[in-house]
Amino acid sequence: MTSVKIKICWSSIISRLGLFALIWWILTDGAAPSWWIGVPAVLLAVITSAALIPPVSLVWYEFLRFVPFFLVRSLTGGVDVAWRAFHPGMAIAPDLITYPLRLPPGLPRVFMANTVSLLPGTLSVELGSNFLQVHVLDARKEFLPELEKVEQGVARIFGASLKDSKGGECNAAI
Amino acid sequence: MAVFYSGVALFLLLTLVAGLWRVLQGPTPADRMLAAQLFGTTAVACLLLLAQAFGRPHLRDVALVFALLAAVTAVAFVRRTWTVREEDDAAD
Amino acid sequence: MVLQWLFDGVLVLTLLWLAWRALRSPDLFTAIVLFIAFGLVMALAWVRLQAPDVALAEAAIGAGLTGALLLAALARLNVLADSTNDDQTAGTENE
Amino acid sequence: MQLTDFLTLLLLLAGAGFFLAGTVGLLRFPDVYTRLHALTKADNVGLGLVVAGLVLQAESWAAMGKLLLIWLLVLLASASVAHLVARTALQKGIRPWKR
Repeated sequence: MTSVKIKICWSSIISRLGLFALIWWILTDGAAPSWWIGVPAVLLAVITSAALIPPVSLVWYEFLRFVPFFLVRSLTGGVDVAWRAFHPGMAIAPDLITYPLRLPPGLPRVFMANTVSLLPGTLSVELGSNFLQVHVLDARKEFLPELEKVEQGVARIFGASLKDSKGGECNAAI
Repeated sequence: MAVFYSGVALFLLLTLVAGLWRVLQGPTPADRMLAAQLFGTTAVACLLLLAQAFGRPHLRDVALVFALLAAVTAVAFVRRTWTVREEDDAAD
Repeated sequence: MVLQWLFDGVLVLTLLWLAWRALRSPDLFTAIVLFIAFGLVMALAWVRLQAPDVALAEAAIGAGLTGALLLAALARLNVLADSTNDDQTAGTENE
Repeated sequence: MQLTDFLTLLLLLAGAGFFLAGTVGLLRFPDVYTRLHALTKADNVGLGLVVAGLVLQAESWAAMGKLLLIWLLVLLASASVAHLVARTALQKGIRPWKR
């Protein structure tokens, strides 16, 4: 075999095992006989994902706290865009703004870009080396506080501080 | 309730048909592709409603496949058909 | 009952119209998008005909994979390379 | 009519409203970027409400999970696709529409 040193992060293996088993259970409607195929499939998926995706540290408590914020804001986003679509004069004043990112590169930034796309009035366009270009639906509104709030939330989820981009301790990883 | 589910499904189908106007109109390829993306989401909702209306839970698997493959088509479009080519940059 | 008839009627008319437009469209890209939409509506039709397995195949092959393959093939044809300039003017025409 | 049925009714109607808003936005908005806004937000909220309405009627925990899984998949797909399309559009030199 190759001499690449693979650091095994057991907490990530276990949480992935749980996640894939849960997905299998959902897909098969909890049919008991399906586990004859399910167990090998889940194991294969865990091995593949361990080879492809390095462990990511997640703070579950912060993630759970982020979910209601996300749900409420995306509902607001839907109402906002629906109102603008139905408005006879189309109350939009779109513009491109650039937001300086302080998150560490990699998954946190991708997570933030995707979240921003689903929040009211913002759509991430370009994810640069240290900035996020955002298309806003109404430039007359103030967007920076909202973006900062999202960034802080994402940083807390991934257990990263916004100042230095060092994180990735393997304690509660997935 | 089944009648109500079918009614909402019919309504969603009608919004899908209305969206076809954007496919024909364009103007850029991205606009046409976006309309197709919208159809994917609408079809997923439609299928879930039909599954409930007919009392056939297995129809949800069809919706699941839709949800998985909606992204494949759109990514194929962006990465293959609509990518920025070097010769285009030279021509600009 | 009336609802089901309406639903089926809309499905059939949409399918026929989509098939006709996909065949007649002068722009290949539009034809492909119409084909993808045709696959989606066809899958809904199979569901209405109580054939979920065929709907599954139609969703996976018709709307998903064939659409992606056709798009890749169109890129090879390089048809879009000529029309990219039209795209840009079309994009700014809206202003 | 039970309370859950009533809630389902409300959620499905609201969801259908958002789907209509998404289509209206797709038809009325002036350029690719603004249409992407309509697509990613209105539609996902619409599907979310429809899923929420059906979750109340789900016959088992697994069915509930499957509905939520479908919603999450669509959410992820449309957010990534919106980002990809917007980025490519900007690189192709399509200027955002300005008032």
